[in-house]
Amino acid sequence: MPEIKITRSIDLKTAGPFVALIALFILGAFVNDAFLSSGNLSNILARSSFIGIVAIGATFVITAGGIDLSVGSMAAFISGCMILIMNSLMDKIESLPVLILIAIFASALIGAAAGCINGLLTTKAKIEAFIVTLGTMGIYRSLITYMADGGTLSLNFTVGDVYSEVYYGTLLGVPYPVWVFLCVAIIGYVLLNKTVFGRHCFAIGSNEKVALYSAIHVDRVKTMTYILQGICVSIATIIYVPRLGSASGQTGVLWELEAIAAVIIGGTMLKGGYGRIWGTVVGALILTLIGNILNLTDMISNYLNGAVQGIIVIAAVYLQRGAWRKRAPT
Amino acid sequence: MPEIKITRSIDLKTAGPFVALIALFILGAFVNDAFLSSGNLSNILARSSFIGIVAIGATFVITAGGIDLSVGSMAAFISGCMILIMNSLMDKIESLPVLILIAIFASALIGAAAGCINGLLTTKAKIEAFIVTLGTMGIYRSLITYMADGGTLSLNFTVGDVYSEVYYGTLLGVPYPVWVFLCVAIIGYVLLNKTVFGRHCFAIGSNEKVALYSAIHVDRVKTMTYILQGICVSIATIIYVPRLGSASGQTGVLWELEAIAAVIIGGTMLKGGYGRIWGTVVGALILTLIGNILNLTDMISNYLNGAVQGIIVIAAVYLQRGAWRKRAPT
Amino acid sequence: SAQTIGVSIPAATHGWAGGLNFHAEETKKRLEAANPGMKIVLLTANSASEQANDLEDLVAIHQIDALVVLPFESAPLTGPVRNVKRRGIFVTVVDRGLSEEGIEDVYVAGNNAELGQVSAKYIKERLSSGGNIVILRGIPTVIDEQRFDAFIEEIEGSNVIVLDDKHANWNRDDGFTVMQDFLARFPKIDAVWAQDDDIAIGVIQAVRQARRQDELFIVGGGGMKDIVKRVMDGDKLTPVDVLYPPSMIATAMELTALKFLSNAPINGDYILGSPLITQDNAEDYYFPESPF
Amino acid sequence: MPDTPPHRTLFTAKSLTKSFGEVRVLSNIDLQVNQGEVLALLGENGAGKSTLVKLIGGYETVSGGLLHLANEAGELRPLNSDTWKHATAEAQGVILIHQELNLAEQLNAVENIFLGNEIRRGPFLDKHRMLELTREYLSILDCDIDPLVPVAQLSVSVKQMIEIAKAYAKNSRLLILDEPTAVLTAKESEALFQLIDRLTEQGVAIVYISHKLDEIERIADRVVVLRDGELVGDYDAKTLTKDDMARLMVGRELTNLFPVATPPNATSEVVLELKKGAVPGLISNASFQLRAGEILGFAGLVGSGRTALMEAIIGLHQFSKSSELLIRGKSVSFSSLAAARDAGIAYLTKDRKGSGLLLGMSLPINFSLFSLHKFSNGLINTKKEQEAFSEAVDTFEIRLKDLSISAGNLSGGNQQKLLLAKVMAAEPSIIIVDEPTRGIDIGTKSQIYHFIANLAEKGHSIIMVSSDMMEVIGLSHRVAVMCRGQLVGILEGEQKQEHEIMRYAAGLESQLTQEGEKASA
Ligand SMILES: Nc1ncnc2c1ncn2[C@@H]1O[C@H](COP(=O)(O)OP(=O)(O)OP(=O)(O)O)[C@@H](O)[C@H]1O
Ligand SMILES: Nc1ncnc2c1ncn2[C@@H]1O[C@H](COP(=O)(O)OP(=O)(O)OP(=O)(O)O)[C@@H](O)[C@H]1O
Ligand SMILES: [Mg+2]
Ligand SMILES: [Mg+2]
Repeated sequence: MPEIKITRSIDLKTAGPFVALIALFILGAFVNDAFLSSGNLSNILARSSFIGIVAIGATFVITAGGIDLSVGSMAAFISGCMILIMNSLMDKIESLPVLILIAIFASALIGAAAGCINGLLTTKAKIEAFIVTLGTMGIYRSLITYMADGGTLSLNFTVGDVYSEVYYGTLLGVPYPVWVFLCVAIIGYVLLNKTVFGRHCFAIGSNEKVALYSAIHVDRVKTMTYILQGICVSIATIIYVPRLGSASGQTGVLWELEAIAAVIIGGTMLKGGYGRIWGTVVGALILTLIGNILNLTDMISNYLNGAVQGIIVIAAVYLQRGAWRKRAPT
Repeated sequence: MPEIKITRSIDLKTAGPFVALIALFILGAFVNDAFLSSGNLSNILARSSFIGIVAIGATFVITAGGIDLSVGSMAAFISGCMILIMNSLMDKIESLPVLILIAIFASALIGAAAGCINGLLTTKAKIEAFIVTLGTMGIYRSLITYMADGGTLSLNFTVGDVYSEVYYGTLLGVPYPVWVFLCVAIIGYVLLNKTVFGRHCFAIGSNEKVALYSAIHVDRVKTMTYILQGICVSIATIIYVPRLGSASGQTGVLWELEAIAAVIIGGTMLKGGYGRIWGTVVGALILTLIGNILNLTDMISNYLNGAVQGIIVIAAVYLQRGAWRKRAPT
Repeated sequence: SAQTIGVSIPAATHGWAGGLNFHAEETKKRLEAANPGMKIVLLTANSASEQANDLEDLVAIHQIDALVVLPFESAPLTGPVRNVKRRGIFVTVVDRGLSEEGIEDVYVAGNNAELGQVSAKYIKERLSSGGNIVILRGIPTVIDEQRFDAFIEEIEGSNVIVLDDKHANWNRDDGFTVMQDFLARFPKIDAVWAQDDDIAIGVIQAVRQARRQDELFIVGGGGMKDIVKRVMDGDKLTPVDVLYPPSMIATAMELTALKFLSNAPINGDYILGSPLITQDNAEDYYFPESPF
Repeated sequence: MPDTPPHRTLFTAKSLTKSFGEVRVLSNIDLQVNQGEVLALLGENGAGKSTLVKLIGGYETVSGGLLHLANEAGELRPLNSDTWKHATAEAQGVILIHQELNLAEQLNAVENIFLGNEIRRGPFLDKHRMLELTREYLSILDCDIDPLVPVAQLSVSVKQMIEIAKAYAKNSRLLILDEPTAVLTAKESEALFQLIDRLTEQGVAIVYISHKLDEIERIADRVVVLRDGELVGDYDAKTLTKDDMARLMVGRELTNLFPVATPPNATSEVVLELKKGAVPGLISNASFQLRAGEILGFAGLVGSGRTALMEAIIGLHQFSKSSELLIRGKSVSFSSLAAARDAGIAYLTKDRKGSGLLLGMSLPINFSLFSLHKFSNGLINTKKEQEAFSEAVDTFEIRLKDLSISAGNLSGGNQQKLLLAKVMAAEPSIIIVDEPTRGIDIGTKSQIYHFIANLAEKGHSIIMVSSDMMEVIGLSHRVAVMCRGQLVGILEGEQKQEHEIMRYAAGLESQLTQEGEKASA
């Protein structure tokens, strides 16, 4: 039965990043006892949720053959907007939860709009996604710096106190950001693997012309992936802002590279046509784990952290591609 | 006559970035009289030579369907190595020019070796170029930080004085870096457009399987492009070190994005199969010009520099792709 | 006659640099308003080589008469600043001294070593009977090194044990992450040296999350208004701060302007101290309208 | 080489086998190829022809068996099957033209023809010489194109001619052509045959694969038949008729290839009408009507604009303002293929590799891609998708041993069938098929003709663009002929004959002239 065979081969392909993840876990436990403490594990999960959520959006963009370098500065920009909105509505709206909900709603809108701009410039103006998003990356980064007057935008203390629950609160002992991450991952998985839209992303990433001749609205679907990416960035921002209650020109720097790395470590093909949400989740965890383990030991000179990170990322992808290659040579 | 046709169609395609360049020139002259002074023009040319030379290497990599994100930190690493070599040989070698030549030679070797590593990891270990070079980017960045002990490596003053001639000296009134840039561009042009190697780069970027079926040593050619990139980085470094006489963890940050942007603005296709050296040269000039023009006036808040840059880059590529599209629909 | 002063500083890529940009901008407005003949050109750079470009442009295009420069990094900008000086332009260097002496006419600076030293002294005194501390460092640069080395030198020989140090890159998020991991790793921490107030903000949140705010205190650095406010309010978690004022750029610009406005000889070093900000004197260092 | 004896053995294979994983595709093949002869390989889709020639050409590794190749002196020498790679093969004069195009799309004809074999002057490319030679090769092939435009802009048939020129540019002793004429028109095929004649005269051996039996009859000296991975016969071509060949391949007698489809009566509804169709630069004048239950053939030389016209109808090109497209009497203009599909129109592309199938993807995914909405109510119903796919495998006789392979690993003919199944899955009422039987074996062809005729009987309307004259005449009720972007005539009844169609296609005759078209031109 072909169905069975397909599933089995996907399992094999997924093995790579999982192996890397488990290896890192063992390493972590070995390096420091505190690694396996519930506090540390919950920190890791909560931390990886930002990059993870952004990377889930990136999985769509990359699967459909695009790339988005603007996510980091988009996150900073949206954070700034949310803070400005909340601070300025403070006097006008009594109920803080309502105020926060308005900001969240605005955040989603801005994210979707920003994604839409990237998408339209890519599909309608036919400019390479790399250049479009490199450009908007500079633009959003500038805007947040301008909005913050070069400094930091801080959330009003009273709102911040209420809102911080969203990052620090827990449900069944698990931090809210982790729940959000899980929900986004599940929705992302269903969307990518179980719906027409997801199938179309695969098709476009693997051959745009075939997709066009298969009656797929190529431009529309591609734009949608950027919009989804924008919304994911906005969701990441919604749980990021309550953490420190501030935004500055430094916020989200290099998130784009981390997100793309998570996606590729997870087994998605950078050239498009093959994407994997759970792989991306694992990829985000791997990246966070590396940082965490490096912080738990002083065996390695601080200056060499980046080198260790680089080596592990390359090794993880090597593992993952090794498994992939044996099954399906291309 | 078809021969004529080639020229004409290339002219049309090349027009895009040239138009953008000329527009920027007019803008510059309009904003400030001093813009057209020979001093300023020679500054612009000398400056753009770093990114320009790196971008010429990147043109090969990208034409052959690859990408190299490690160039910025590779530049920092090579600078560091050069400085260490020169400082440590100071006592042993009398003649400063000989000393400098040794460092230059070492620089080329290290560049080639670093490129070779990127190339082999990409072709032999079959890891995506994006991940390989993201990894080595972290590795070189760490290594230079480590070598400099978190601080700055400074070139010995005596050597620096002699060596600085390489950046600040002129020949026929034109700074040496500009001559070097010109030479690298001409060699690059010949290599890409007039030799078998260049032809194979195009073929591999256009369709790797076809190249393989045409008995092209795909892996070897691809590795060669990374080695060329490494050598270009080393050349850029050789004229960079005398300018600032030091290297640190901050050296060459974001050069990779600038180099790739220059390449794409110049009309090379990011997905491979079509590359243009002169376009890249113009692209590098455009990027430098934007920075220069922003410095001509303080009408625009400094915080918004990045936004203006982003907009101009997008617009330049739009211009360039517009011209391209009319000629060759794909 | 009209005078042009060029000001070249790093772009606002972290809190302290943001404050720097703010003060530079304010001073530019103020000086230009007060002196109609004076033009101030303010350029910001994202890297050392961009700053070298900016210096060239100030000379070639704006034909400046004086330069105020806060070098992105000391060593790489020594040559370019020297080139400016060779044209007979009056040079004021701020904060980061060049690696070659005698180039600048005026040197206005904070004292990074003193910042480390003052911080160490305070911690040493508070923990005179011994204690464990962790250090969150900045971006690996000379400044970070100077602060760190001075701190370690001062703390050595005391009862204070430095558990570990990590780079938090003068960044809130990294401060938060690194501190979370320190808290997970070390069950007993008595004090944190955060070196910079942006890092301190992240540390505060991590400590609060771990509910360990009663067992330790944090020493930041810089004089960010949020932290100064906490000190002023008597927050136990941040009992003190160590000043490293971004407003030094204003001092430098004013001194440079004075060179053209008065006949008084202007030259020499102006080293600003790094005093300890405590609840008693915090009010003097609190500027609510500043972005830093 | 006049003194070469005519039948010296050039190449032999002994008990050659090939398996992909556990699936055996070829077993125990014994084959001999002689100098100067044309050996035709026949077999149904998926019989293993392409796989066999890939083994010979060094593009796949042999699973078992022995290969021998004559050296310059004519002595047969065994080949080491581990090191027999295409580069070595080519160096020894064994050249394969693949069934699928292998050109670098951004490069031009010159660059493609000399790819991997560039001529140098010193360290530099001798562009001038290569251009000259390209011109020469193309003129031998009677192919009149600008050799300096990127091949992406050329039509499939021209690309195939470039492939042939590329092979010709290499010095071959054994030239293998895997369905070269599938995408060629009669005129281009003829140029190819003349080239083959020239080569065989020089002693070059040709292995030739085709499903067009009249071609085999025309050029083959010997015929070898494969069935299901086994060699079932080796014949002297002179002793075989086309019917014999068909019977040997399919293993049963083939009667009426073309079914008789009842023509629609004059009162049946006009489902599609194009008035003064024009697309700037591609189509200048095309008007026709299509009735329910009708099969309308489209004939014309390559580049006459048939594909462009069909693509314009489904919304891929924009008609100019003066044109009008009516579907069931209602004026429409499709903004996308999806809109056309939803109006019941489906188009089968002639470029199955470039715009038809996702070669790296699984078969069910390819099958359902065009009509995915039918298998989804929010979420994709994979069970339903799988069932429909299994059904289509039967309907279109997609012959497979392993359902989990990706579309790119199907045999060429089976890819074409999958593509047909993909388009039909949308259940369109107006079906535009462009070269529908390209690469399909004669047995299945008949099946597909019956399928199309059946659809017409049920009231569907079919437009069939084809360069296969027999097919157009045999199946269509009426034949529209295009020439240089114009629809120059619609032929029916007595007029529906090959030479008449050719006269129109060549521009010697036109129904437009009677309507004063000349005056306006
Ligand atoms: N790489 C591969 N992996 C798995 N199966 C393959 C692969 N290549 C070919 N096959 C299978 O081998 C069989 C023979 O294919 P082949 O392409 O040789 O057929 P063919 O005789 O050329 O048919 P056609 O007339 O349709 O071109 C088919 O069942 C095909 O699916
Ligand atoms: N100059 C051109 N610009 C844009 N599209 C073109 C151009 N030339 C051909 N095409 C498109 O290329 C595709 C294939 O071209 P091809 O020449 O095979 O088809 P055609 O001109 O319609 O002739 P045929 O009658 O053989 O189908 C068609 O979609 C056609 O519209
Ligand atoms: Mg600047
Ligand atoms: Mg075949």
